[in-house]
Parts: sequence; structure tokens; C-alpha cells
Amino acid sequence: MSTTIFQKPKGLTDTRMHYCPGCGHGIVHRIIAECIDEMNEIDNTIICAPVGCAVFIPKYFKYDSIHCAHGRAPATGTGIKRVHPDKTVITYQGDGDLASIGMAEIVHAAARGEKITTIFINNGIYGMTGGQMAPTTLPGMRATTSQAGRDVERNGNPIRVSELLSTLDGPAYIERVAVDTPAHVIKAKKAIKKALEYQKANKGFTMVEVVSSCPTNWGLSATKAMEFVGEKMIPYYPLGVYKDVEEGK
Amino acid sequence: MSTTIFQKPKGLTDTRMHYCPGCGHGIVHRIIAECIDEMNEIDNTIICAPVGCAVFIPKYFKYDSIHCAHGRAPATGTGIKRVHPDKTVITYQGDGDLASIGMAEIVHAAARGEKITTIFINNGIYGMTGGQMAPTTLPGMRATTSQAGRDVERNGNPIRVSELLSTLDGPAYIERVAVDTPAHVIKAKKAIKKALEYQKANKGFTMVEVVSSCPTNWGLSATKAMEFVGEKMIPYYPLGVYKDVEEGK
Amino acid sequence: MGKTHKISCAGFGGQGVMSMGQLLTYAGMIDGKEVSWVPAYGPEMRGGTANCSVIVSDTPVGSPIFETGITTAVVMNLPSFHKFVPKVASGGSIFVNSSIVNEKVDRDDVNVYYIPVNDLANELGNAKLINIIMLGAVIEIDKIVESESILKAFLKVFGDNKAKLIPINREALAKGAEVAKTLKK
Amino acid sequence: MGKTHKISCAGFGGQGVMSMGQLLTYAGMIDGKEVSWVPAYGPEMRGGTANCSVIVSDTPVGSPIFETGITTAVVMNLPSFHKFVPKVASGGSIFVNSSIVNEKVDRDDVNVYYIPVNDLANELGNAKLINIIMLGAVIEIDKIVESESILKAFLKVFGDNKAKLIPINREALAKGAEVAKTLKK
Amino acid sequence: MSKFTVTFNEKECKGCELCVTACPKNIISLNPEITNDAGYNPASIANMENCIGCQSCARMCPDCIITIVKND
Amino acid sequence: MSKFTVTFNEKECKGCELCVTACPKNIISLNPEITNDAGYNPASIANMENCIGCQSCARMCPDCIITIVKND
Amino acid sequence: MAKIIMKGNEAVAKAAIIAGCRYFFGYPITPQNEVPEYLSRELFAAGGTFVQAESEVAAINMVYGAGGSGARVMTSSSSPGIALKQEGIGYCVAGEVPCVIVSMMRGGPGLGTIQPSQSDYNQATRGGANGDYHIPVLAPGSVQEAVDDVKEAFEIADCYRTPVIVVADGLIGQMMEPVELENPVKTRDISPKEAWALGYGTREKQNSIENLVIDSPACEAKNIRFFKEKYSEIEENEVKYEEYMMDDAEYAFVAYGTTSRIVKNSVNELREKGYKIGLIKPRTLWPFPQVPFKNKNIKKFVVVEMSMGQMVIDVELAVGDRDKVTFYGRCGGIIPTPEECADYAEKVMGGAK
Amino acid sequence: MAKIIMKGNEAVAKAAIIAGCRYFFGYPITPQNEVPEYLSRELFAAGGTFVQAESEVAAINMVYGAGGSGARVMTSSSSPGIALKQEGIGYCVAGEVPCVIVSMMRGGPGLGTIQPSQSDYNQATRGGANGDYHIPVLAPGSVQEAVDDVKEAFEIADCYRTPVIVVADGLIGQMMEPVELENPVKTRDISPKEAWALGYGTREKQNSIENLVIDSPACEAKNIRFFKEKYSEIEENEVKYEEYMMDDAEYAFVAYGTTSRIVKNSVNELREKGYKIGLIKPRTLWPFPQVPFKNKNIKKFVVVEMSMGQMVIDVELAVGDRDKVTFYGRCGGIIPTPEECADYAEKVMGGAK
Ligand SMILES: Cc1ncc(C[n+]2csc(CCOP(=O)(O)OP(=O)(O)O)c2C)c(N)n1
Ligand SMILES: Cc1ncc(C[n+]2csc(CCOP(=O)(O)OP(=O)(O)O)c2C)c(N)n1
Ligand code: SF4
Ligand code: SF4
Ligand code: SF4
Ligand code: SF4
Repeated sequence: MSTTIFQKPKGLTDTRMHYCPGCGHGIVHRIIAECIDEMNEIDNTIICAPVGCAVFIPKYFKYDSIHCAHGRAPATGTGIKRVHPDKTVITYQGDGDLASIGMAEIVHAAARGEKITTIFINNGIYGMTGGQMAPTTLPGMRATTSQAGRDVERNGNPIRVSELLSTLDGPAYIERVAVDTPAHVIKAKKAIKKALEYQKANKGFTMVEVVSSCPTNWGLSATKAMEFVGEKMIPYYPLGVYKDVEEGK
Repeated sequence: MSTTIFQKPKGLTDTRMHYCPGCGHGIVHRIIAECIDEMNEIDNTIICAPVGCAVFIPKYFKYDSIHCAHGRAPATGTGIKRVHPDKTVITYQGDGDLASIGMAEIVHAAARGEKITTIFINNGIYGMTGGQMAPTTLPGMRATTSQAGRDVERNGNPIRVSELLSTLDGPAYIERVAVDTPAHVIKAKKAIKKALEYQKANKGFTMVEVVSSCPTNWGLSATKAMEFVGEKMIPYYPLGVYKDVEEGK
Repeated sequence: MGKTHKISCAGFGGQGVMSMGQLLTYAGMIDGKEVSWVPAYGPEMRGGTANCSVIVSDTPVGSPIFETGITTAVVMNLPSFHKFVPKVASGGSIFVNSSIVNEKVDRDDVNVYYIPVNDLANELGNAKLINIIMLGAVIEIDKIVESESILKAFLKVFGDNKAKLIPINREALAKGAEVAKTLKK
Repeated sequence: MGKTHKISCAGFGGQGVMSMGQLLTYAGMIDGKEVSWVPAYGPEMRGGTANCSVIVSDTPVGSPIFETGITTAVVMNLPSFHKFVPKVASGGSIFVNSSIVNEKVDRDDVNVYYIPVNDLANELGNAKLINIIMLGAVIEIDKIVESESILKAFLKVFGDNKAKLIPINREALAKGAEVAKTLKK
Repeated sequence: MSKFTVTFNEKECKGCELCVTACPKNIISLNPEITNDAGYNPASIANMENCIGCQSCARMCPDCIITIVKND
Repeated sequence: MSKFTVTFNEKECKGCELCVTACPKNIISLNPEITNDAGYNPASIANMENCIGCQSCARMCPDCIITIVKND
Repeated sequence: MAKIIMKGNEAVAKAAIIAGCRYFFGYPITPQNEVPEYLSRELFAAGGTFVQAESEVAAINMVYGAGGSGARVMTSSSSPGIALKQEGIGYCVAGEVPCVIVSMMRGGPGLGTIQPSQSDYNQATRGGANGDYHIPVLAPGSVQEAVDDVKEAFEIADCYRTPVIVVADGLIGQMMEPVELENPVKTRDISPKEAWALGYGTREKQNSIENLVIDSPACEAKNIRFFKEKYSEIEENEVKYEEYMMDDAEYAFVAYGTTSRIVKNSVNELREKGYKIGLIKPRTLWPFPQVPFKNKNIKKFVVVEMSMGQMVIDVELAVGDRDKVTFYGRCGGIIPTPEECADYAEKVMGGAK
Repeated sequence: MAKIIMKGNEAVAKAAIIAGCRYFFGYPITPQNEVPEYLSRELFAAGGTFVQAESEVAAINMVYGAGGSGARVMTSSSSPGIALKQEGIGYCVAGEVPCVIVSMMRGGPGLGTIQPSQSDYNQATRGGANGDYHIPVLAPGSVQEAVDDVKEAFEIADCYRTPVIVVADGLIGQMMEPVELENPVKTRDISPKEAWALGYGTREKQNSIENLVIDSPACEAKNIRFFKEKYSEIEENEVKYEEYMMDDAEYAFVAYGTTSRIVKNSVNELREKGYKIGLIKPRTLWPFPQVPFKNKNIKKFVVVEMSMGQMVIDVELAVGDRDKVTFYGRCGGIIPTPEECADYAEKVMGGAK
């Protein structure tokens, strides 16, 4: 006899993902799907795709889905959740999408305590458009619009989104995780699961910030990119729980 | 012999302000003008008017001025300051303007460390448009779009802007003051002066949040409105210095 | 074709000029007329002047707005006096709150009625009634709507729970009418 | 009217197909021709295929884009092979990277040249040279531009500080040309 | 002569009473005798002698109505 | 028979090597023999016996290439 | 069935509730503030939701989500606020999301004035978002028509799965008039939510509101479907206009919305003087009525707008002869009087009674 | 004076620097990314500033501030990004702030595709912001023309104190062609900064960039000034178009930008077959050229666009006879071939050589 102990989750379609080799998006997609599988919510989930590399989300998940305008997934998710308060609504956003153009929408969805779960992929760069500087690009990090490396005097300072949103009263749960190692992936999944469960329990707005990689635009191999996450990104973006209403945080 | 110890500052025009009786905008206008007078910057200042009751700013100050689009004063101020790095650039915004529609612009101007000074009037309401709920409207406070009083479950939670922006690295100075009493007015002026001086010294982004009143839309007399500031607004929006690079804050 | 009343009510915010207009409008409808009400709106309202334009007509309302050709003007303060007196049509009526406005109309092609509504309201012991008193005068002179219709309109505009105020309002209307009668030409 | 070369270069990202096209374009200009270069762009480029369209012509370039009617196709991998082979004009040339593409062109109205560029590059000890070797073959056969112009173009595209790479590139061009000669029909 | 002279631009005063409340000596009040063009009763001081020149009224005035002169 | 069977969807593997690095037993490597249609050498395991079934490879794989079966 | 007197903005809000709208997302802006104010009070009671969005941009994207979920949803704004919604409106178009957008025009450009105007005709009818598309635009000229149009707008939106714009001006929003709220509305065939809306799909057949069509042939096919199917159907079924005194007319005013009621007075005035003039009043601005402009008896069409002339080109295109079209306009918040419009028309007619 | 080969987007960026542009505020979007990328590298070196704005909305409002300060400033975007800029563009218009906006069109509506298209013609020429206004729109059809147009755009912007849009498509942004960067540009009279720009006023005479015109007569007067002075001057001075083989033509293609170069091939092809066909190529889309369409020899005008047909109505209005105007279009990122355009034209001409 044999038991399958790891396989592709049921909530993902068979479509080949277009992501670059070793891109963190794929890992996060999978763990979202695993959580929804485990919660038995495949037919009760609606996912909001961002504008960014993850724009193809509708092809990859078996949930109802919508292409949101750049940065506006939290607003669109709000519209959906208000109509379908019993559905699990997930918004998935990159750092350009969420922390740059979409800053107002995420702050306000969080302040409203909108009962959605935002998965925020912090890969420090604009992937889809070819490697421009993101609000999360580290100081000194090269991007096509900061080719000499991000100079905070010239290009401004990175934004730590979890910290910023944690000043608000609306969020029920905010955690920053990473997907650079198997151990971190396990933690990341736990965080996403918790966020989704808080949503189901109507506790308020939930967000998991995932520190991830973009090997292509970082100009690194997939493996080196994950090392960069561990060595450079995480020190700047400390992992941990930033808000948890159940823990009085 | 006699000395004039208090008079209208030189930087204000003779135009009668259209603000309602007892509105805090007038007080703040005056103290800005006093600071600029004292710094001898009348001919070196550019002020950005918001969309809101203060939209008439160009008529009241003797500085060069511009009507900014609703919420975008920090962006427009950025454009101006980049062209005129030696000018003192002030943006003046209400809470609808800055904390609602303009949230992305203020966060990013602050993160960039844009060398401008933002005067943020927190009067807990949309004045100009007739008393709609602002992001800063207190829980339980009535507004024309929260007529039963702001219910945080239904209408979301207020946003504490100074706290939020203080999570960023770009600001050099952020203080929250009030104009409900003469003593607070003196402090408010000191804060604005300091912010403007930091700007002159190129230290980074500076903001002074002024807790103010809107007697008309609060439905209170001017005096009662100032009492409300002291009794309800300040406890929710604690006064104090939230960021000061010189003090290692 | 029948008569078309073009009425402007103007004054400070707080003098009840907007609701004066609304009461006329509602009363007009109750009387089976064609009606419309348009407020002036703008930031100048901030503690400044307020005014509205009302049409009560036997024929459908085309343009609800009229810049000139006013048939009935109610001016409750000085700025409104200056603004509206020149816009009244020849043969029209002007009702002036003479408690506040000390100037006199310098036209002889219009009928002017000086009503000291603040003083009259004080006599009634309720300063808020100035607009109703003025309305009493207006409809006594210009016969735009029925007095009883104004009282029915009152419940529509302010809600049925204000029924207890009907008697005092009836009194105010009568007061206005009474003073107006003495001035009638 | 003179000759118009419509060239498509296609392959994986990283095989240098885009710069191959740019070198042809620059060289064409150096040779006094009218030229244009257009990349295909899109998210499918993410680790996928890349291609560009080049025109080198004696007359001004009208449309810089051609869906079919390709006169020279360079296909560096299998997906490109499938995509571009049918689009080549009758009488056109197809250059296939036979180190990677094992299939054969099933058309008899075109000239096909199988160049094992990966293997040839390995012979030269530099895997990056595959596009230059292929270029050598292409210009040997189709005479689009001068070989020396490609080397001048090289400095334009990659910058003068890459001058030290000229000799090895010259060698690569020669290698491609040499192999092509043996295949010439 | 009083130590300080506080004057009010009566035409422009909006009668908001912020100065009235601010005055620690309680010497300011609205003048019911005057109604300015905008319809307000402007602020005024009856007994200027009591003024201590603290400028609290002026600091609270949103309309720069108040000028204070020190008579030395 | 090995305790675990790890299979790779070779057609879809992108050869990113995240599984290779993740494997604590260092038993995964790209297979230079195979180039799939997208041009990648897929990952594979030579000595399955050494697999401890920790699933680290699968957890890191962005493309759900890996299936792990426990052979009891 | 009794008429009541309502402010235009409140009537619009009430009409939406009657039409089954349960979701409103909006941001304050004069002169339409009574719409959100009314709905913030009434929608919860009706079992729906009101959200004061952080901006017009957020509002339209909330509408996109709620409409995409199959709900009847509305937003409302005015000139610069509608400008901010453009991208989102484009997303609603491309995602085929039914929704109603109320545009209470004020004077522009830019921040401009808050007084009424009709200078957002282009904004509504010619887009401003990217790409090829059309949006049905209804243009009421009274509080009653506003109520009727809002109700109809929801039907059109659901039937064709498209945003619909109801474009009025500040005057209609601000004025009070008697209105009958319960006029019946023509219902239309509506495709079941199961077929497309979020929350009604299954793992076997997901419903997806799609905006990205990265593949060019597919993108072209979608455009062609919109134009050849959706838009031509709308052009066939939904054109609306009214004529007044056009039977024997030799001249015609052309006006929509507030100017149409003003110009009606001018027609009456001129008729009394013996002029054979009437009024063509487009009730839909897209699709723009063509038939009334084919009337060969008309010597001149006198377009009157509260703008520098934006509908004019649609009239010129419909008439087919630019020389027959003249224009009179006021703008920046100025409302023309019946008299000045009549004066202008008299000049155009040159005394030709 | 030697030509070099440049990618369209980079050439546009370089041209801006040559034109004296020292400030750029923009946000990434395909297919124009090389514009900000190039300028992020080169502007600081040129003594200027590049800011990657947090959004297109922020970018255009930064432009508003910098342009209002009298600097030469540019932003660049593509379809949905331009939609987001609409409100800000309206503010630049109303504030009379000179600036240049590059619009590299891609297929829509909504998110659409990133492939080239011309379906933002309406977006550029008919507004989308509120109010009555026009913006000069230049339409280059090659990298060379893009360079020349960008340089000219700054002159026009400064001369009339207006935003100017340079509208091209993704193809022109992405392609490389030889280009001469130093072509001379016609300079125009420019009012001194002291007269209006921020930072040049004094306490006695403040300079103010105004958008609010709360008073209706003033707002109307401003509109009238724009139309009667500014816009009519532009219509008089700035119309640009080219004709190709039109001397003896009986049929005319009408195309701008990328389609104009494609259709040139079609003209050549058809001329070889003996058809008397030429090409009218508008180089400004607003003001739209009128003169070439008054050519009475032309039996049919064949408009070709990468859209469902947006320029068509301008051609119809200029020709004055809708029956003479036919349209062939591809969209969604599909670029028509010279052959298919020629085929279509042949059908229109019905073999009439
Ligand atoms: C309004 C608008 N602006 C810009 C774009 C172009 N755009 C597409 S994806 C993207 C950024 C993506 O970066 P990020 O959000 O970090 O996600 P990633 O691709 O890195 O996953 C941008 C700017 C757009 N489609 N729409
Ligand atoms: C894009 C846009 N949206 C909305 C408005 C309408 N509007 C004018 S002022 C204002 C809010 C003002 O409130 P606040 O910023 O709090 O300032 P206050 O008037 O209280 O000083 C709004 C929403 C506008 N002019 N433009
Ligand atoms: S570009 Fe970066 S974020 Fe996008 S798929 Fe590739 S690796 Fe992932
Ligand atoms: S409405 Fe409020 S904020 Fe505006 S002027 Fe009046 S009191 Fe001041
Ligand atoms: S504070 Fe100023 S405006 Fe208010 S009452 Fe006193 S003097 Fe008048
Ligand atoms: S992690 Fe997945 S995609 Fe990457 S090499 Fe391993 S099996 Fe292949």
C-alpha cells in the first residue's frame, strides 16, 4: 500500500504557470490552494487577481476570480465581500500593486476592517513590467529605474507595509512571512491559514505579507535569489506577527 | 509711545476669509503666516491649496500658490519642490483630502522624504461638501453619511495619520498639535515653525497635524466645538511629537 | 395661459429662507399647481447668504431657474436686498424684512412690503418663526397658495412628528397676513 | 525597386536572438540600407520564447512588421521552429539551430540550413557565441549585410568597451560562414 | 490710559466668541448694538483697563480681527 | 523498494533547482540528459533510497512538479 | 401612485432602491452629495450596504467587484470625480460588469465651479478610458425623468452586462419637483447569474470576470463581439428621444437635460410669435438618435447646451450637413434663459416665420 | 548630425532631454517602460530630476506642480495609465500648465493586452476629463517623427500654456530605427515665467496656478477665452498633415501613426496595379486637418486604424459626407498588413483604376 503525502492541491487547475523558473509566486499559489483545500472552501472562495505577474491567477485557481485594476484589489474585494459576506474572499497583490499605486486602497480596506484576506507578495521589484523599482526595493538594490542601486536620497525610502498597517484599528491579523526555505514555507502556510480562518470568523481585515523572490529581475538564479531573501530582505523586513486581535496585539 | 504686539501677519492678504465663524482654518492660516513672516520667507514660499474649505488659500496668502487636485497636494508639492529646491513649499490639506483620497500621495511623499511641509487639518469631517464622514471622524460622531453616528463595524475605524506616517523612514518631523486653546495655539505655531525650519535645512519630509474644529458641520457653536476638540478629539488623537530625526525619534 | 409665480427667497443661512421656499412649493402642489424649487448652493453659503427659486404655475414648469423676471421676492437681509431688488419684474412684489434691512426700494414699478418679521416673531415669543410670518404676508398679498396648504406642507417638509407646532405656525401665518393687509395697495 | 530582407530571429530568452536582430539592423544602416527592428514583447517572454523582426531594405521601410513573407528566418529552438517555419516566403531561407532542434523542415519551396550552433560555440570555447555564429551563416548565405559591418555594429550595440571581444566575434562569424558555405545550394 | 489697547475690526468680525472664551479676564463680549453687513454682532471690550495683554484672544481669532497695542 | 517515491512532472519542470537546494539529503539534481519542450533540464532523483520523505523539495517547488508517495 | 416632492439627488437615490439596487459605493462631491447621504441612511434598512469609499477610484472598483458579483450596484459623482473613475469604468466595460454610474455635471474644466453644466457630454459619450467601447448614456431633463432613467438604467445594465451612465446636471440634482416614483419600467431579458457572476461558479466551471486578454486575436475578437453584437443590439433597441412641436416644424432646437426644458419655453415663446420651431430632445446620448435628424423639412437645427458645444458633432453627424447645424451655449455654471435661447433662434431663423 | 539607431521609447526620452525637459514623473507600464528607464538614468546627469511616482495619478499631479513652476516636464504612460491621468490632465488644462504627455497606446478596453493599438484616439482627442477643453495631439508614425514631435510638443506646450499629448502606439515605442536627433524645431513665442509661473511671483504680484473658478460668469469667461483665443489660435497655427501620392488621386487612404506607414506600402502596391490612390496622414489629431478632405477629386476616403474606428468621425466631419468615408480596422494588438489594407481598398474602389 502507498499513500500520497504530497501532491498538487485540488484547487489548482492543470494549466502550466507562466512564472519564471523558481519564482516565489508559484509557492504562494500552492500554499493558498492547500489552505483552501483543507478548509474545504474550494467552491466558496473568490480570488482577486492583481495587475502584476500574478495577473494570470484566474487560469491557475479553480475559484471564481476577477482581474482587478492595478492596485485596486482591496476595493474590488470589498465590493465582492459586501455582496457575498459568506464567501472567502482573497486578494493577491504584488508590492507595486499594493504598496505603490494601491496604497490608499489597502490602508482603507484595512481601516474599515474589511473581512477579506490579502496576500501581499513583497518581492522588492516590479516583476511584470521588467524590474522597475518598487516601494519595497532595498536601499542599494538595482532596478531598471534605479540602475545605480536605490539611493534613498534620490529614490526615497522603502516602505514596511505590515508595520504601517498595524497602526490601524481595522486589521484583525497581520503577519510577515517568507518562502525562502522549507521551514519558512511551513510558517507561511500557517499564517495564511490563520488569516483565512479569521476571515471566516468575521474578525476583521487580515493580511499576510510574504517576502518572496523575483530571480529574473533580480538577475540571480532561483537559488541565489532565495539566499538573497534570507540574507538581505528578511533583515530589512523582519518576519513575525504584527497584529493579532486574539493575542491583544 | 506704543508698540503693536499683535496684528495680522504681513503674509496674509486683506481678503475676508470665507470660513465659517470660529473655524480653525483661520487660526492655522494665521500661524503659518506668522512663521513665514518671522523666517522672512514671504517672497520665497509657495503654498499648495487643497480641495476642501481651504481651497481659497490662494486668495488669502501673499505667496505663489496653486490649486491642487483633491488629495494630490503632496504630489504637486513634489513637482514644485523638485523644480524649486530653494523655495519653502507648504502643502495644506484637510482630512478628507489627505487621509482619504490622498492617502497614497501623502504616504509616498513622506517615504520619499520629500522636502516639503504638510499642514494637515484634522477636523474630523468633510467641511466643504457639507459634513460627510472623514477618515478621522470619531466613533459615534455624526456626519451626513453616518447619520446615526459613526459605527466602526459599518463605517470603519478612524485613521491616526501621524502614527501611520511615523512608521516610515522618510519623515524628518511629525507632530500633532491642536488649536482649541491659546496655549495649544502657541504650541502649534512652534511645531509649524520647526517643521518649516527642518524643511529649510533639507532634513526631509515634515508634517504638522492640527486637530481643529468644524463648528458648522459638527452642529456646535464655535466655542463648544473647541471644547469638543479638547474633550473628544485630543484623547483619540494624542498630541505630541511622533517623529523627529534630531531627537532620534 | 395661467399665471406663473416666480418667487425668490433670500437671506442669511439660518433665517429659514430655504424652507420658506419648500413650503411654498409643497403647498403649490397641494393646490394642484405645477411647481419647482431650486436652491442656490455654493461655498459662499458658509455663514453667508442663502436663496432659493420657486415656481408655482398653472402650466408645466419649463425652466425652473430665472435670473430676472421675479414676480415675488422675499429679501431677509441686506446683501439679498441688493442682489434681488433689481431682478424683480415690473409689477412684481418685494417683501423686505424691515427688522434688519433699513434701506428702501428705489423703484416705482414694483410693490414693496416692509415687514418687520424679527420684531413680529419676538411678539410671538419665537424668533424661529420669522420665515412663517413672512410667508403669511406673501400669500396674503400675492395669493400664490392657500394658507391651509402651507400648514399641510409643513408636515411634509418637517415630518408628521412636528404636528404639535401647527397651531403656532397657523398663528404666525395669520400675523404675517394681518400686517400685510394693513400694507395692501 | 531593390531587395527587401524581412528577417525573423527567434529562440529562447538568453540565446541572443534580440541582439542578433539588432546587429543586423545596425550593420544594415552602416551599409547604407533602410532598416528597422521590432521585438515581440509580452509576458510570455518570462523564461519563454523571444523573437524580433528586422527589415534591411534598399527602399524606405513602410511597415516594420510582417506576419508572413519572411525572407530569412532564424529559429533557435523548437517552439520557434513550429511558429516561424510556416511563415517563411517561398524562396526564403530558414536557419535552424540543429544542436537543439531535431525536427526537419517539411517544405520544398524554401532553402533550409541546419547549423549546430551550440556545438560550434563549444568548439570555440564560448557558449555565448551561438548567435554570432548563426549570424555568420546567415550573412554568408543571404548577403544581407557585410561581415565587417556586423563587427562595427557590435561596438554600437554593446559599447566601445567591448572592443576586446571583436577578434573572437570575427572568428565566430567566420565559423558560421564556413559551415554555411558547405551547405550552400 | 490703559496698558494695552485691543481693537477689533468690527466690519469683519464673525462673532464666533472664541476670543470671548479665550480671555482669562472675561472682558470680551459681543456687542448686541452693532450688526455688521454679514449679520454678526462683533466682539468688543468695555473695560480695557483689565486687559493684561496676554494675547489669548488674538491667538484664537480665526479672522485676524484683533490688533493689540502696548501703550508704554 | 524505497520508503518514499518522489516523482517529477518532467515536462513541466523549469529546472529552477529550488528543490535541489532544499533537499537535506542532497539527492536531487537536474538531469542533463533530458531537455523538455520549454528548454529546461528537469529535476530528478537517482538514489531514492536516501529520501527521508521530509517534503522539503515539494514545499519549495513553485510549479507543483513534485508528488511524494509513502510506500508502506 | 401619489406624486411627492423630492430633491433630484434624493429621488435618484430612492429610485435606485426601488430598482433593486442594494449596494452603493461613492465619494462626496458637490452637487450630488444628497445621493450618498440618502443612501447611507436608507440602504442598510433595505438590507444592503453603503460604503463611503476612500476616493472615486476606490468607489468604481468596489462597484466593479459588487457588480461582478451579480448585484445591482450604483455609484454617483460629478465631473472631476467621474474623470477619476475612467480607468475603472473601462474595467467594468471590459469585464462586462453591469452597474449604474450617475454623473451630475458641474462646470469645468479642472476643479472649475460647482454650478450646473453639461460640459461632460464627451466624458460620458466618447469615453476617456482606453480602448474601443461604448456606454449607454441616459439623459434626464427633470426629476421625474431622472427617476425613470435610473430605474431603466439598471435594466439596460443587466440586460447587456454593461455599465450605464445617467448624466444629469447639478440643477436636476439640486432642484425639488413633484415626482411619481412607481412608474413601471420595461424589463428586459437578463442572463442568469450562474452563467457569469462571481460567487455562482463551481470548481468545474469557474466564473471569472476577465479584463486581461493578453492574446491579440482574442482581444480583437472580444472587441468585435462588443461592437457587432452588444453595441449594435443596444443601438437597435435602446435609442430614445422626444419631439415637441415637430409636426410642422421648419426649425428645430436640439437639447437634452436641463437645457431641453429651458428651450421648451423658448419654443412656446417663438410659436406664439408664429415661428415654426420645435424641439428634438435626445433621451439617450449614446446611442444617439438618428431618425429625428433625417427630417428634411428642417432648415436649421439649433443646438443648445450648457457647454461650449459638445453634442454638436453628434447632431452634425446625424444631420449629415454641418451647415444646417448652429449652436448656442452657456457654460461655467451659467444656465441660459428661455429668452436668450429664443433670441438666438430668432436670429438663426432670420425672421422666417 | 549622424543618424543613430534607437528604440522609439528611448528616442522619445532622449528627444525630451534635447528639448530641455529636465523633469520626468512617471509610473511603469508596458509598452513605454524604456522612457522612464532611460530618463531615470540620464536626467540626473543632465541636472534634472526623475521621480518614479507612486501612480499615474501622482505622476500627472507632480507634472502639474513642476509645469506650474515653469519647468519643461514630461510624463509618459499607456492606455489604462492615461485613463488614470484624466483628472490631472484636466487640472493642467484649467491651470494652463505647459507639459508633455506621451501616450503609447495598447489594446483595450480595460486591462486588455499590451500589444500596440490606436484605440485611444478618443481618449486623447475628446478628453475624458471634465469640462470643455482641447489638447493638442501630435501623432508620429516613426521613431524619427516621434523625436521631432516630442521636441515640438514642448514648444507648443510653452507657447499656448497647455498640455500636449504625443500619441503613438506600442510598436513605435518598441521598434528601433535610424533617427536624427538634432533636427531643428520651430520655436514659438513663449510668455516669460515671471508673468505666471510659481516661484517667480512676489508679495505684490503673486503668481497663482488656479483651478477653482467658483464664480460662474468668471468660469464662463475663462472657457470662452480658451476657445476663442487659445484654441482658435492653435487651430490656425498648428495643424499638420502629410499627403502621399495625392496629386492625381481619386481615392485616399487616411491613416496616422503606425497604420500610416503600413498603408504607404498599400498605396505603393495599388499604384503598381494602376489605382489612383494616395494617403492623407494627419500629423495632428487635434486640431484635425480639414483642408486635405475638401479635395473634390476623391471618391472615397479609406480610413485605416488599429481600432474599431475612432478617427472616422473626424474624417466624416471634415469630408462633410459620411457616404464617402469607409473604414478598415484591426484591433486588440493586431497590426494590419499592407496587403490586407490594399485588399480592402481594392474592394472599396471596385476595380475603378
Ligand atoms: C494603471 C496601470 N498602471 C500600470 C500598469 C502596468 N503594470 C503592470 S504590472 C505592474 C507592476 C507589477 O509589479 P508588482 O505589483 O510588484 O507585482 P509583480 O509583477 O512583481 O508580481 C505595472 C506597473 C497597469 N497595468 N495599469
Ligand atoms: C476628485 C474630487 N472628489 C471630490 C471632490 C469634492 N470635495 C470637495 S472638498 C471635499 C472634502 C473636503 O474635506 P476635507 O479635506 O476634510 O477638508 P475641509 O473642507 O474639512 O477643510 C470633497 C470631497 C472634488 N472636488 N474632487
Ligand atoms: S518576473 Fe519575477 S515575479 Fe514575475 S514571474 Fe518572473 S520571477 Fe516571478
Ligand atoms: S465648513 Fe467647517 S471647515 Fe469649512 S469653513 Fe466652515 S467651519 Fe471651517
Ligand atoms: S475670535 Fe475673532 S471673529 Fe471671533 S468673535 Fe472674536 S474677534 Fe470676532
Ligand atoms: S523546484 Fe520544481 S520546478 Fe524547480 S527544479 Fe525542482 S521540480 Fe523543477
